[in-house]
Amino acid sequence: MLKIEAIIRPGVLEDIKEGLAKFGIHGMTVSQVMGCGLQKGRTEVYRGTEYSINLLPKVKIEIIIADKHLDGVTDVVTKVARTGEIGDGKIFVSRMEDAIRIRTGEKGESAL
Amino acid sequence: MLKIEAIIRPGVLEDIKEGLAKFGIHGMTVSQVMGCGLQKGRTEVYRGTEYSINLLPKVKIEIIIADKHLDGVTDVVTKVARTGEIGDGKIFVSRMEDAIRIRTGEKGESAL
Amino acid sequence: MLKIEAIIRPGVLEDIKEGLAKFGIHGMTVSQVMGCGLQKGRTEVYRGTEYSINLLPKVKIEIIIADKHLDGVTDVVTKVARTGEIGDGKIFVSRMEDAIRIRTGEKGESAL
Amino acid sequence: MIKRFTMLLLLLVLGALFPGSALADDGPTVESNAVAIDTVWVLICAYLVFLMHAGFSLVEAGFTRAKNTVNIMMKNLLTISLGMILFFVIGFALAFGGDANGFIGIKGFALSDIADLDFGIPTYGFWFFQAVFCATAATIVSGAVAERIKFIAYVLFTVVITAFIYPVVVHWVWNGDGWLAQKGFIDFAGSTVVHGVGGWSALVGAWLLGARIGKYGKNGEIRAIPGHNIALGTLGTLLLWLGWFGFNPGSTLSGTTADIALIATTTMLAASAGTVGAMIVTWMRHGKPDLALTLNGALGGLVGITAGCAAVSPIGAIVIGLISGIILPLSVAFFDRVLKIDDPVGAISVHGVCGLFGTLAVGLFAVDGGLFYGGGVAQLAVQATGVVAVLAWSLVLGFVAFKVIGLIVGLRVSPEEEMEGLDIGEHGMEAYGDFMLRSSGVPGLMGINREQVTI
Amino acid sequence: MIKRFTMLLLLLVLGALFPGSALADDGPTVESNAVAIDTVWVLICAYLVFLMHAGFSLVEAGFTRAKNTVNIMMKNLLTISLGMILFFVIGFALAFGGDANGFIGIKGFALSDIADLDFGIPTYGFWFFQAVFCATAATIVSGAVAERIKFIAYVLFTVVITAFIYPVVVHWVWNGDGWLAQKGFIDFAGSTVVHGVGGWSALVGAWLLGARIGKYGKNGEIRAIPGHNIALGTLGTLLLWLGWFGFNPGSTLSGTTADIALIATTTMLAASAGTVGAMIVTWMRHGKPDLALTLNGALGGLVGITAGCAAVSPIGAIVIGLISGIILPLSVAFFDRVLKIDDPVGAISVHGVCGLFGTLAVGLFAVDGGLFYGGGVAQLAVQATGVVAVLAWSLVLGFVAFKVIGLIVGLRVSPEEEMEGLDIGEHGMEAYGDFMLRSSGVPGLMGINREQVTI
Amino acid sequence: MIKRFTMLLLLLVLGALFPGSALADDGPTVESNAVAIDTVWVLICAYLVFLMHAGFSLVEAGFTRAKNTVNIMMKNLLTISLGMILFFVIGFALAFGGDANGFIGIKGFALSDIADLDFGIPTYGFWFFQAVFCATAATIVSGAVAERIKFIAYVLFTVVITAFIYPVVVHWVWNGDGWLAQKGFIDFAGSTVVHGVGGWSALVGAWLLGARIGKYGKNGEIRAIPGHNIALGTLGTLLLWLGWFGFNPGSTLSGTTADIALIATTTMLAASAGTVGAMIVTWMRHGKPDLALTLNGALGGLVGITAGCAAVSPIGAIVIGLISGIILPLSVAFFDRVLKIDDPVGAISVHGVCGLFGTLAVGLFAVDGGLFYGGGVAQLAVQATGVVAVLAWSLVLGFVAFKVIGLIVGLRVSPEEEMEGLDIGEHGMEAYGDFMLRSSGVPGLMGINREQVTI
Ligand SMILES: Nc1ncnc2c1ncn2[C@@H]1O[C@H](COP(=O)(O)OP(=O)(O)O)[C@@H](O)[C@H]1O
Ligand SMILES: Nc1ncnc2c1ncn2[C@@H]1O[C@H](COP(=O)(O)OP(=O)(O)O)[C@@H](O)[C@H]1O
Ligand SMILES: Nc1ncnc2c1ncn2[C@@H]1O[C@H](COP(=O)(O)OP(=O)(O)O)[C@@H](O)[C@H]1O
Repeated sequence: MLKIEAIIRPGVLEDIKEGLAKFGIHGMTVSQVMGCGLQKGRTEVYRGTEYSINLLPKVKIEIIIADKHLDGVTDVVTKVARTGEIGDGKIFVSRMEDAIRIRTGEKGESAL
Repeated sequence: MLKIEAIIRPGVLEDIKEGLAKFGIHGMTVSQVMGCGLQKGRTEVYRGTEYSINLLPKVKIEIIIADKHLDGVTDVVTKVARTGEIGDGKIFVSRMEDAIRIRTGEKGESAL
Repeated sequence: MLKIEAIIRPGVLEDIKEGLAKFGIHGMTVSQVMGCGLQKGRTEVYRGTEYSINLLPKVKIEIIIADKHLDGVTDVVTKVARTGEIGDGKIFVSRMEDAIRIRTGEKGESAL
Repeated sequence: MIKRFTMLLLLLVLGALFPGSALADDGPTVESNAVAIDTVWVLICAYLVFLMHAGFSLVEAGFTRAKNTVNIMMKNLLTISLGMILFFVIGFALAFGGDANGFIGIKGFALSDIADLDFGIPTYGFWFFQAVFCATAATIVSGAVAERIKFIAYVLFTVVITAFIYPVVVHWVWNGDGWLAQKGFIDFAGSTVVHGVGGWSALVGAWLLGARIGKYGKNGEIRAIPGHNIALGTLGTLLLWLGWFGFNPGSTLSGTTADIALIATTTMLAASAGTVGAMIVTWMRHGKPDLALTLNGALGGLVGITAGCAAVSPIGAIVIGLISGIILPLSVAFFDRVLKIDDPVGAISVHGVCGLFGTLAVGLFAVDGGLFYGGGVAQLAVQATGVVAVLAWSLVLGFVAFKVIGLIVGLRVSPEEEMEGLDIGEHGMEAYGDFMLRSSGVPGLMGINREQVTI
Repeated sequence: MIKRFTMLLLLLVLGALFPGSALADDGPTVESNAVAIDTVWVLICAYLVFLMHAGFSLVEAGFTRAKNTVNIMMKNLLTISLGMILFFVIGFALAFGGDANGFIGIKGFALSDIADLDFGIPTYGFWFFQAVFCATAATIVSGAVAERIKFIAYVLFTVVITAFIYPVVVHWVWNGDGWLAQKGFIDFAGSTVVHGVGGWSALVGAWLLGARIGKYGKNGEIRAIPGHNIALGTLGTLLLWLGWFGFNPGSTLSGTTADIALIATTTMLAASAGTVGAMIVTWMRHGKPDLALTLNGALGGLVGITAGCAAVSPIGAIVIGLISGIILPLSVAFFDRVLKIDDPVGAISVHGVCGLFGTLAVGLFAVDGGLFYGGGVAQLAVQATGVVAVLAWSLVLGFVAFKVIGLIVGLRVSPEEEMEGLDIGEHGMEAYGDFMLRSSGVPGLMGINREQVTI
Repeated sequence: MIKRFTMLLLLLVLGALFPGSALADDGPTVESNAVAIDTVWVLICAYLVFLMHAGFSLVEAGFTRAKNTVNIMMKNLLTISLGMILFFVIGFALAFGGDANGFIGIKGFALSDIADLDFGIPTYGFWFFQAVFCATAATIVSGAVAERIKFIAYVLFTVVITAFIYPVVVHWVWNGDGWLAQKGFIDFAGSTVVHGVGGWSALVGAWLLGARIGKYGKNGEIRAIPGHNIALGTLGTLLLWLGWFGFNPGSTLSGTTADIALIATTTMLAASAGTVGAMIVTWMRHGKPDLALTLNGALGGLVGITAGCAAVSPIGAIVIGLISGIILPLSVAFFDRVLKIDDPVGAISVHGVCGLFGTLAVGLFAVDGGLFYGGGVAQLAVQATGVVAVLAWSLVLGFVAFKVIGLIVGLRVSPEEEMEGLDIGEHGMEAYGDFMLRSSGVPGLMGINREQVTI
């Protein structure tokens, strides 16, 4: 079982959801994060004082999947989220030991 | 050392905290996320246009625990968070390599 | 490849970013979380009813790094975030299987 | 209620009740100027009372949760709209259209057939002022039943209160032939007529509906459900305060009396003293001055002075305001902790309790006839009669109305809807689409980070 | 420094357009009192109209996204400021400074050289009232072009509309010599003069700019872009409603006429009926009463009654308001779905469409001359002429102005800027620095959690 | 201060200073109508000034951080309440109760014993107007000391300024016997009396308190601490602007003078020009028009015209407003960067600096006596005297008051409290319970995503 964490630009989420539905993947957890990387921030002014903002809003998607879906999922995310410009984001993959569906108590891949 | 990530409905947090206190577990980190899964979204209307919202607000709890607490913690969470209806949420378990208490520099399980 | 998750007090972020730049680490993802641990909450009053708040605002930083940076990064975070008082926060370390840079498709450490 | 009859002629030519366009050729006279001043004054005061609806909306929204904001705004908007139309079609007639046994008016439906009635100013001006008052009484209920009442049930209650419950009380007190007016009951601008009716109806509503989910713990412990926008709540209170300068001084129905200056002054001082009084009480009780109750204290002072604003001295006003401000937090605690009636914005205490106190206070502080000024207890007795009569009327009528409405459409939304918020449930939309909110309402906890403790 | 109204003469001594300091010893007269009442009334009404700008700002901001709030506030602020100065320097002269062929005024630039003109009240008072009206017409456009127009382009259009497009129409209708005035066209407070000009200019602007990114899907599906602060939007609507009590009754330019009470009453009833009408329509269409359109319905009722507020009966006002409220959501749907013109706040429907209906309605409901009162179709024909003339003028002039401005500075911000928000792009700042916002604007999705479905 | 003496009798029957209820049988007269018009006008203007407190509250709250909103609202509420009561008990007497050496009043405490004084309108009306002015002066300080002053310290300073510092200056200028009045000092509505006193007291307060944590970096770099709700800040500014139409035209204390129309006009034009001026400056400096400073510019224009609103021509008003608007951002930069005095909302620049300029400008632009109108430098010299005297008085008294208060209760909250926010620290509650906020205040960074850079 793997966890895919994708840090992407806000706004491409719907397309990713659609893309994953092909593999029968519907479950995901989304949160709002701020990120910095190679992408440059922006400058704002307040009452005559300029300042730069270097953490930019990003969306983080977490999807727990069976190992076999790894390539499919990363492909979808990569394709949808890529604009080719700095700030497109990253995908991180890590291993999960177990999953439990609270409603039923099911464990393992059948809980996904 | 394990990380328990539980994605649950908002509002059962306090009971979980109480339940975990039995095991002497007090530390946890909570964040607000949006989730989708089997649960259906809802429909809203704005100025005559209907649209559906399919990411619903959830609460994510992260608890890093010693291995031995695994069953206890998942039991508590499952029991408290279960309503039996779709949308109850999931528990994910993964392995952590280390923990450090910033205040003291303690490492490993004693840092929890 | 490792993931460093640091749960710290709000407000020390800038210093951590500066500290990490020394190792050439610029990428990180930040989110706002609520935490409880040993730190006590505070009491508020609303319309004559007092109540205690025991989840306090924290900042969570996630940094994916090559293994070799582990000590350097945890040192920086520990040094900058430590006040010596309860509530300083924790650092958790876990293993990542892979990273992908969406923009280029690069994989592994070169994607960080 | 003061009415002056200075006009010699009433010309009902499409609203031209005094030398206006129709008579422009004749030029103005001293008398027509006086009526014009009165009309201008009453209209402007009515505008200020209208603004109170913005104030109510903001106070109610600010002191409840973000997930119910749309619903609260919709309720307030409906209260005004429906209230105006109903008061035009029915309410005004019951209140001011002649008299049957001192109990109720009998003509003037849709303002027809009242050419013989003279209100000192053009009838439309008089209607306008009374209409905005009517909607005020109705809107008081909205706050107390917030966050759980079905929208349709609220709408139906608004119909009943603006078309019947309130106009009848107005007839008793502000129509010269009303039985309380005949007794000499003094309620200049409506501590009892407006705020009593609203406050006691609110009490019935809040009681019948029951507390919001999570307000009281399994073991009866009292929990706080903090409001979501104290900035708007404060703005709302200041708008209400401003509106009161129309409410009280406008109730002279005349701008050509020096009373307007006195009344503005007593109103201002009572509000200020109420603010200070409530602040001191909360400061002493919790070690910190509490804004939510202090804002309520300002309103308490305003409600308290409303009955006697033209009858007491400025110093009397300060005392009345101060006592209202002190009573307020105690009353809130009483309803919240002893009776366990859940009133999210304190409407019952502000309008009902302070209105009751203010009405009685006229019997004590009236410069002319008050107990403290050597006037004996006669006035006080009359005041008590009025207070009790209106209280009984409002409780009984309110009870019957809410019960009947409950039978027809049901009073309360489902627990699921209440938890998700009435904005989605009743109106299908959110108030703050771009903002991240702390987790939406859940039993026992309004946020993910709250654990209430009884004190 | 004190000057009293004591004489029948108008002396132009630096603003003393009638009895000045030299005559103070003579004391007040009946005539000077009447002028004073008129002046006080007009000023206070003008203040209320000024407050409408706060209302517009809040409605526009509330019904658009958080990322464009600063820009909207800046636009509104500029509209007032620039509008005032331009109407002082140019606009007033074109509107009221004498006459050339019934089409345009020719003198009185910067209020100079008009000692011979008598407006019944001091010229400055008259100017003040007309100036706040002018800015109102301009600000209507702001809402329709929100979230995508370049700030500089908006500023330039404001210059054109306040200095030329609007004043010319005012001359036609409200200057006695204007060609529409001569025809007997009735638009008492500006359903067409103000709201028509604003609404149709808004239509041109919204159409030329095109829809906001994400408003319409690739396959033409219609998407909702919810506003970010319905609480402020509601407050704004209530402030507009209040302001209308200056807008309509103040247009008597006199406080010494009983018409002011009638007009306040018709205004109130039409707004109420508009609210109820729109609510019912949305309730029937979607199963739930919709706040956003109901608020628009209140405004629709107000715009609808503006032309005929002094000419119709209260019951006529209720009917006009109700119809306006019913038309409103249908018109919104028409522009949104059929024409696919993206009007974030419904300005075209509220001001253009309801203004058109309200102006025609005078021909139907005017107690004196309306078709339904046996007056035949003559008045209705005149009303139609006026409506068409102003519509054509506004569309053509608006089109030319926007096209020219587009050529000089460009009309629309870049897609990147639009997505990030105009607050950052145009002003370099955020409106809600301390709040966590749902993800900022992105094509096709305004939030991370929205998926619109056409119905 | 202008006083008119039209009444023959002063009947002190509970505030009935002119033919009111007591004399109703005699009917109105030309004179009683004139007094009634004046009274109505002054009261309504006073209501508008009262509304300015809502404006101040919103501006201050909007331009500071969410974590201090409750505290700011509480401060503003207290300023009004306490200010009213103190001005009733003490302040009014010092300002208007007779005279001792042109320096201070000596009777009329709690409005007793002043039956011999005639203010042209009922004394309560006059008191009411002056009282809301007094609270205005006090509330100016609140903004400059925001986000760090102890609540109790602020309360104590409010006592001192409303009971003593401000009333004395009023006596100098607006009581006919005051020494500055005697010299011919012109400050019609209080550029110096109100805004000067408030602004310079604010300067002392902000300077003694020191900057907010994080405002200046270790190496002296200047950092921005953005406000949290620019929508409310804008609304607040518009409410202040509206209130100014009571503030300036109401200072005639008479509605029977044509001056009210002139004054409304000069006030409007100056505000507009101030807005445009500030916008242009910020546009030129940063390449983008800045809303925060433009809003301040509107207020700067208003403060600037306040002294001369009745003495200058409309064109003069535009020039004064424009210069005020241009001065404003430069002054803000000067205090922020050169003096490093941290004034979160720009109160010192808006009220102190623009008030100073506006007062001097009377000596230049007064149509009657101004330097630019051939009047020589005499008036300018008198204006300078007044400005300097009030500046010195406010600085010295403010310094002593703050120092003494600091000794008794301490001026500043602890750094921990400041970082967590005064809402929790001083009042134990939050303003926005349902919203997710960006991380709460922390040294050097107001949010998790900010890194300020000096320019
Ligand atoms: N090493 C890292 N650890 C955690 N998050 C990272 C890391 N590198 C990048 N990110 C996240 O990915 C986002 C995009 O990174 P960026 O370098 O700007 O994009 P890219 O290199 O793909 O153009 C960042 O805003 C940040 O949230
Ligand atoms: N595969 C997954 N990966 C990540 N998060 C998931 C996954 N499946 C479910 N979730 C999270 O769990 C929540 C509950 O899932 P849902 O399927 O609706 O509940 P259940 O199946 O337990 O009734 C979702 O809203 C989502 O946040
Ligand atoms: N076992 C845990 N699992 C997850 N998060 C934890 C755990 N223990 C602590 N935390 C996080 O770390 C934060 C600081 O912990 P706390 O015990 O208050 O600090 P310390 O012990 O370092 O003084 C908490 O607020 C919480 O967010």
